[in-house]
Amino acid sequence: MDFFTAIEQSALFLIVLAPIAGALLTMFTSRERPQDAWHFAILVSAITLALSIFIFVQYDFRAGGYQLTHIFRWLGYPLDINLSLGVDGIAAPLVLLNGIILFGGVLVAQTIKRRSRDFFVLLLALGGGVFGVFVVRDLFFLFFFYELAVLPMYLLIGVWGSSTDFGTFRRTKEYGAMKLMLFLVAGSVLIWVGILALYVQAWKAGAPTFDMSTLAEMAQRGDFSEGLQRWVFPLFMIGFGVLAGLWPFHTWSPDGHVAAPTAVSMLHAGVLMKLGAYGIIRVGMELTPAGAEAWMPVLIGLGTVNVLYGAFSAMSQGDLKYVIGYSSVSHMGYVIMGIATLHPIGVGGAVLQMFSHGIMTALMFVLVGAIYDRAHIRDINVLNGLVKRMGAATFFFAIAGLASLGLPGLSGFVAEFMVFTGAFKEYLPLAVLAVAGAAVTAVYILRLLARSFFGEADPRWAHLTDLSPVEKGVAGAFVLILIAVGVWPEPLLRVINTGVASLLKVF
Amino acid sequence: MSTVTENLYLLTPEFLLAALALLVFALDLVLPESRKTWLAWIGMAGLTALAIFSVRMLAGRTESLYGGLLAVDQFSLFFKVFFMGLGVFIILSSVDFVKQHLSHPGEFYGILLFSILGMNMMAQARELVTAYIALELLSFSLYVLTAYARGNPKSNEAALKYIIIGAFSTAVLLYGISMIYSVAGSTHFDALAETLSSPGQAGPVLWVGVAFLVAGLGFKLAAVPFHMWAPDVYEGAPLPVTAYLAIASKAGAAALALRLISEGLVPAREVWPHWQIILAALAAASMLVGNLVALAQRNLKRLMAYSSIGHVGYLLAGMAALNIGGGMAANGIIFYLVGYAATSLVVFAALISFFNQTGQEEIADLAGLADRQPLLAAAIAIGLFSLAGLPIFAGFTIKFYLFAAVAQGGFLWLAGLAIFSSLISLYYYLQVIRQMYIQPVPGTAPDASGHGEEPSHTASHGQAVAGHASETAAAALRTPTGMLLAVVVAGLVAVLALGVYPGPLLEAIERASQVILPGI
Amino acid sequence: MAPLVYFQILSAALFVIGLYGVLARRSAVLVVMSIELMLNAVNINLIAAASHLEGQGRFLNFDGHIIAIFVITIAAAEIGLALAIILRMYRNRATVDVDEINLMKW
Amino acid sequence: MEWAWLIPVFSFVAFPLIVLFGKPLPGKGAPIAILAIGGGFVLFWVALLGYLNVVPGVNNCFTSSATGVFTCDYRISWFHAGLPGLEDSVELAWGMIIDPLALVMLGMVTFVALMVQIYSLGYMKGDPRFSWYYAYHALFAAAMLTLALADNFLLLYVAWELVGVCSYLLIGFWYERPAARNAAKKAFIVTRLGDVGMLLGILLLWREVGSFSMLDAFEAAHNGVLNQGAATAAGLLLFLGAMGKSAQFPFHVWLPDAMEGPTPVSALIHAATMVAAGVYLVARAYPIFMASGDALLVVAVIGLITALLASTIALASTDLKRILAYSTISHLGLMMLSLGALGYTAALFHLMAHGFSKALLFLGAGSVLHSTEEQDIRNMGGLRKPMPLTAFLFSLGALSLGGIPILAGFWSKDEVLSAVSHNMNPIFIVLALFTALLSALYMARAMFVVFFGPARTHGHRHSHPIHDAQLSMAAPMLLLGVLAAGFGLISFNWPGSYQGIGSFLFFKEHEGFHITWWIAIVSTLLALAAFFAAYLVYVRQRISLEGARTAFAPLIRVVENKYYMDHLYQWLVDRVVLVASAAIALVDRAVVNDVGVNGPAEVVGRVGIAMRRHVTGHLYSYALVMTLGLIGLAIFWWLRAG
Repeated sequence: MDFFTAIEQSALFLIVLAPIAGALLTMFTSRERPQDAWHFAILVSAITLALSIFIFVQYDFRAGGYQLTHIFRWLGYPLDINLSLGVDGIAAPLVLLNGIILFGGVLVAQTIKRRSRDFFVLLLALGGGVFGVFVVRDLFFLFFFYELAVLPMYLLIGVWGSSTDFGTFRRTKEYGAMKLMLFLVAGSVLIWVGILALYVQAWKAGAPTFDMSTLAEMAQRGDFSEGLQRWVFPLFMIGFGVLAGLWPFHTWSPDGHVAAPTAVSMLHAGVLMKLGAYGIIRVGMELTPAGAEAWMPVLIGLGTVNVLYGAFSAMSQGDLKYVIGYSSVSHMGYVIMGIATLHPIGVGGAVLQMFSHGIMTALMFVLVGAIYDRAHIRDINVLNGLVKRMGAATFFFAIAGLASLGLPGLSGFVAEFMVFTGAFKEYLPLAVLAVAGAAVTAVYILRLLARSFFGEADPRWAHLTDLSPVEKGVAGAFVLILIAVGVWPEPLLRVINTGVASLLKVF
Repeated sequence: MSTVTENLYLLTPEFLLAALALLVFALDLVLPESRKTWLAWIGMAGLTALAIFSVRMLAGRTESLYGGLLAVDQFSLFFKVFFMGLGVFIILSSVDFVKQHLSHPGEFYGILLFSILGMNMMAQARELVTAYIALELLSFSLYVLTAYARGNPKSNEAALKYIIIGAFSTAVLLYGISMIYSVAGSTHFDALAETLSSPGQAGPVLWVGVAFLVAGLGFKLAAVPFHMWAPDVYEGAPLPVTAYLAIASKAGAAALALRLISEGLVPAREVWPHWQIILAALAAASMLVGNLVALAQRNLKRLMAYSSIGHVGYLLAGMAALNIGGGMAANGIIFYLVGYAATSLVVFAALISFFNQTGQEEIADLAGLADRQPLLAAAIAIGLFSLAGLPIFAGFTIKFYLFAAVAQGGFLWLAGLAIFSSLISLYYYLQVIRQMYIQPVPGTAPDASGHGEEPSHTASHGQAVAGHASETAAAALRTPTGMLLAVVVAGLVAVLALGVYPGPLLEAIERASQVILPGI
Repeated sequence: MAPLVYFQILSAALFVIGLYGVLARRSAVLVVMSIELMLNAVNINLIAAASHLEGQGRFLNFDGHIIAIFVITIAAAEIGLALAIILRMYRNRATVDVDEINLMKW
Repeated sequence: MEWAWLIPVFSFVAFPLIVLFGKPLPGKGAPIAILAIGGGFVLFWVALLGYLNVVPGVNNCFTSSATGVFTCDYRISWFHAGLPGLEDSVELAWGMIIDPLALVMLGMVTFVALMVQIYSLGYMKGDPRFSWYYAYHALFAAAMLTLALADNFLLLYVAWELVGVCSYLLIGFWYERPAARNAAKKAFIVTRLGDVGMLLGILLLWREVGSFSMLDAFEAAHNGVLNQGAATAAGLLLFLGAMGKSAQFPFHVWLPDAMEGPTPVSALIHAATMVAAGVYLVARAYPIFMASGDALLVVAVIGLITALLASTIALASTDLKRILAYSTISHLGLMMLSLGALGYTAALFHLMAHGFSKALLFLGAGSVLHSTEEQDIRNMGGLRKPMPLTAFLFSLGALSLGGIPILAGFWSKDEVLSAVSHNMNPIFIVLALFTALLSALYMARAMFVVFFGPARTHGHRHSHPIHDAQLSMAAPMLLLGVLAAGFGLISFNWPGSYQGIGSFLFFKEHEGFHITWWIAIVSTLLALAAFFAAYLVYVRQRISLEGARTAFAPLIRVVENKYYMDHLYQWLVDRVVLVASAAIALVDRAVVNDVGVNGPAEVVGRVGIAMRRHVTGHLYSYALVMTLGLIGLAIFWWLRAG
């Protein structure tokens, strides 16, 4: 077995192992030289990035199905839990997304000076958890990694975050971190119950297992009665929906962003929220298809609320991070809508939107973080004329903003277009509302650009320096991805289409 | 070999353990004050040797002694090793504490060893009176240990409350036993099961008897509504004793309850569903009360007490889910005990180290610990995350297993409630973690250089600086001493190992639970 | 021979009296004595049951009697220990009133 | 001809090149843009010749039954939505249609863009963001050309949005000025409102037809697969997009404000090309409108309202560029009216004639602005003397649009009016003629006040002398002037094979040149009268308007306030949208978060605090609770077993 096949066979395992092992090893870097931890984390995340690219490229979209599969026996009967790995056309792009964002996040975390070692330990652990969710095929491990991805958030926000006084109310980092954590774990309570319900059902059907492929087969065979699915699916829908920012369970997200440091916000909005949507697809739709079918009208309704509510909320926010936070809520609404269409184009659009929004919002947070680092302020009514001092930041932010409002040629458009298309076929009135929501997005993005970036240069911001080379590099790379996907989405879409097609076979 | 000698032979580990305890007592008389630590080492070495010896001697054997009074089987072997192992670590973590805060160290270790003997007997008792005597051996030791900080009024009060409520519950337990005896004519577990399922004999007297029995065990486990002694005792007892109470005595009671329920109640198929409801109700009450009241705590030990009441709720949920051929719940309970023990050990060892250096035990005292002593803070944080049931720690795996078993046993709602109360528990665990990681070191709090909590804001816009506590020499703490460090590290390794690779342990557990509830 | 239930009623009465004592008495010593009453109720129950079982021919090995003796012994030890602790309490706090023994609560 | 896609690609490539490498290059990257669009212009001729010489059946060319036009269609796959082969999956293509309509647009866009870019060399000289300016121009040209070529609605929409963004960027080019920032924002958002409709229309067509390809949609509309209701809905939705881009009432409000951008931008984007995209869209989707019928009537009515409304405001405006902007709106309205009146060829002919003339006018105005740094015509006058060339060319454009015969505008307007008179209710032609009169009036007013009236220097804030346009600015103006004057020639049947524009650019069937004499005569008379009257008022100052001003004061106030449309929008934004948004944000914080999230947390915490009191610290209460527990167990058993 040559090196290449060896990598191929263990790529999925390695991509989960690498960040977690990296996190453990980071603990042993020198406390006196914080840069060491950063450099080491860069190395680790570069490896994961390489692996994620490898996995994505290696995925054969013609063959479809789950690939690069591998099973590590873990616990036998009666639990039958195994570390079963595999990616399909839906997971592969998300693995790539996480690889990119983790790498970018680590790079821009250079500004973390205090206890930087701990920071990277947690950040890498978070990354490992996210990879885990995307590549496992076992409910236990999916949940395991899901929680693992949530766990570090508390400390990452609590320790390295910032508290903000908004005059009429305060948002401390403790509050943000605690709320985020409790919300996400509350969501996982529901997921957990749902998982157990399925397991019990599998037990009754004579084959207790947590293996998702087997469970999916059982679902198709009709071992899970429709009544069961009808009450289990909402558990998944809301449980994972919390993480996806599903209205009205979204408030943790903007507050979390406001408190979180840059790299954490990037991962939070960039990939963590995608876990939720991914969970609805992977667990909800795959394992309880009948329940999904019954509940999708509700879900798409909530998704539409997300879109409009998020957009309108974003419009009157004064804090850059709140704007982006609510904008994420709004954009995740498109993802949710796309999923809920159960239409191949809509679901495909949702997956593409996850990728696109991940990059876009990460880019925005890089820039907001850079501004905050320099100006120590995020109030869009106070910031203005940044273009004079931070030309590059403005340029990148403008592109991210344009991507956010669905400008064609950037990735957001293709995704949103597909979501609209799917929704248009299935739920016409809601699709109309969602399309209108896209126009609202333009309002707040342009308002933000006009207020904070363009406009007279304020002497208060005369001391600001433009992006550092690292930040420029990260932002530039993200912009390139946005454009590349916008102009030629086929490489992603052909993979996504395969995955979505086999996902939707049962509907 | 005659039956008697055979029986005696099988009890060799217990005899040796008793001998070890006596040896410690004896040596205490002769050793000079400065060498008392030797006693701890002797105790630990003895326990280790005994554990190894028990495994070598008893592995694979299943014997019933004295007409079914005692069972020397895989179940009891597992628990024996578990208890003795725990004993080693408890002694290891108390050495420094004892040296600093307690007098009469020799007796401390001796009594500890006796209590382990009590637990060993509890694990192998198959008869009520034997169980009762073993229980009392454990309890007496704990009463004394609780009162060990003689000058401390809290310790004193804790011991008083403990022994009076303990004696009260003993009376209840015994009254129950007497009623069972009066109906069944026997106090064997299996006779109980037979009587329960024979319609002619089962009547109010028997039922009340069993109810009283359950109440007595409930006291030992600190299950709601028999839990109220626990917070006071945990708070008042010397810290290592609190740890011992939380970890070992709970495990001992659980082992007894597990065998009693499996052999005495579960086989009575007709009435077992009723008991399941009772146990489920107790479980639900324990989870909710324990976790909710823990939200309002300020003292670390008291917090751990309420938290442990919550954990007992989970265990009881597992017991409610026990069934013939449903060994999964038994596995889950044992697995939970082991994981919980490892996790608590980490937390308590770290707390002991903290207490040894500062004499503080309020949650607020932990402020800034991450800056003062990162290792301790990390250990406590990991322990608490694990207790809250987050991966990659033992807490996640054990909870997942146990709750899966509960759900599989037909109590999905109870599993749901347990998961929900885990969420509540996460809140107060996070409060502790918040103190350690987010709050500044007391005294270094907000100053102009942007350290500490966020500076006060005047502008309507947000501006903040991340909290930063300076590591002044005064605030910094030493790393734990070698012994505590060993406990912390060993505990962490166990927590991680159980979290990611529980397979081998689960195999051993399955062998143990096969004995009491055969077949899955 | 009197039916078992008479003894059981006696025993229950004794138990309840003891219980009342535990609940109502404020002196720790008296509480301990009340517990002793409860334990005696247990003993009555045991002995009565043993002889009742003997009457039914289900009597083996003096179980009830042996248990009663165990109970007496262990109860004695328990009381001893409890009194020692109460004594210590009295030395420390100069009181054995359980109303005043609540340093720790909530 | 299959290489026609290179026309936009040149400019697309130019964009990043200028952004990345423009600054250090000689000319700061401007030559790249100009070369790119120049190359496009050359290629346009290649494509035109190729189209004229191609034989049916080869090269993807055929005569479309839906439009009756000889059409070439080239496409390559862009992306697949849904797994190829599955039901409901759809393939999106990079595709181009080459037909007369596309070619006409290509020609006009490449030419005007080339002219404007050359003009800008002089106009924008010394601007700190000179490179960016050309980069945006290149991007705009690329997007606009793509828009003209697109063979499917999605690609059209892509280009549509991209031109919108370029417009946004160029309007806000001088973002230091708050007015420019706000105008840019307004332009983008208002047009985007229309785009929502357009996207919905596109999706509706997909839902009905199952394809995004225009040809498929047209085919469906033609053979009735697309029923009349759907066609009406789709047509109206598409028209919403067109209304936004072409500044049709009530979406016209952004265009006057867009004059905050550099004047060459106004000339190119907001006069000649982008704003014409709406007209182009309706023309492009004509089969769908035809299938509906009702939709066409809406187009006509909106067009008429817009034309009337805008021309009255133009008359009351005092800002030179805004007069031109309202004139643009008015003429776009006329084009829409023409399309609604089945005057397909007339509308497009007017589109071109207006494009050249209006570009000329704007460039002329730019020359004035550049030199005087003044936009208010009340502060101008007598500029004929210092800038004769500009005066001449501006007058040429004004006369052309005013409808003075033999200039381009006359012929095209005449065709429009003719179509209206033939196909519509008489009220339309009356109002259209009235619009023509107004159009001549405001053109005359602008021309006379600025160049011919008495010189007014008091408003002149600059020290350096007023000068005429420099070569790089004059040359493009001259070329446009030639077209403004002579473009009408292409409408005639010339001896030989050329049968007039109607034989090349038509819908369904050839249209020969025709002239409706009474309309030609009436409109000419009206135009002449208007110019004469304006001459009397503004140059000779024989007639004073004061009397009329006082008599019609309220009416004039309404017109000067642009019929309060801006106020209405402002009110909608301030009082409805922002209030709604603030309300939602507040609800999110106060209800969803503070009550819905913090509330339960608070309750749980309080329950904990309340519950902890049960551990009183008293021994007897511990025993009591245990006893109660025992009693509870006993009662349970009693109930259960009894």
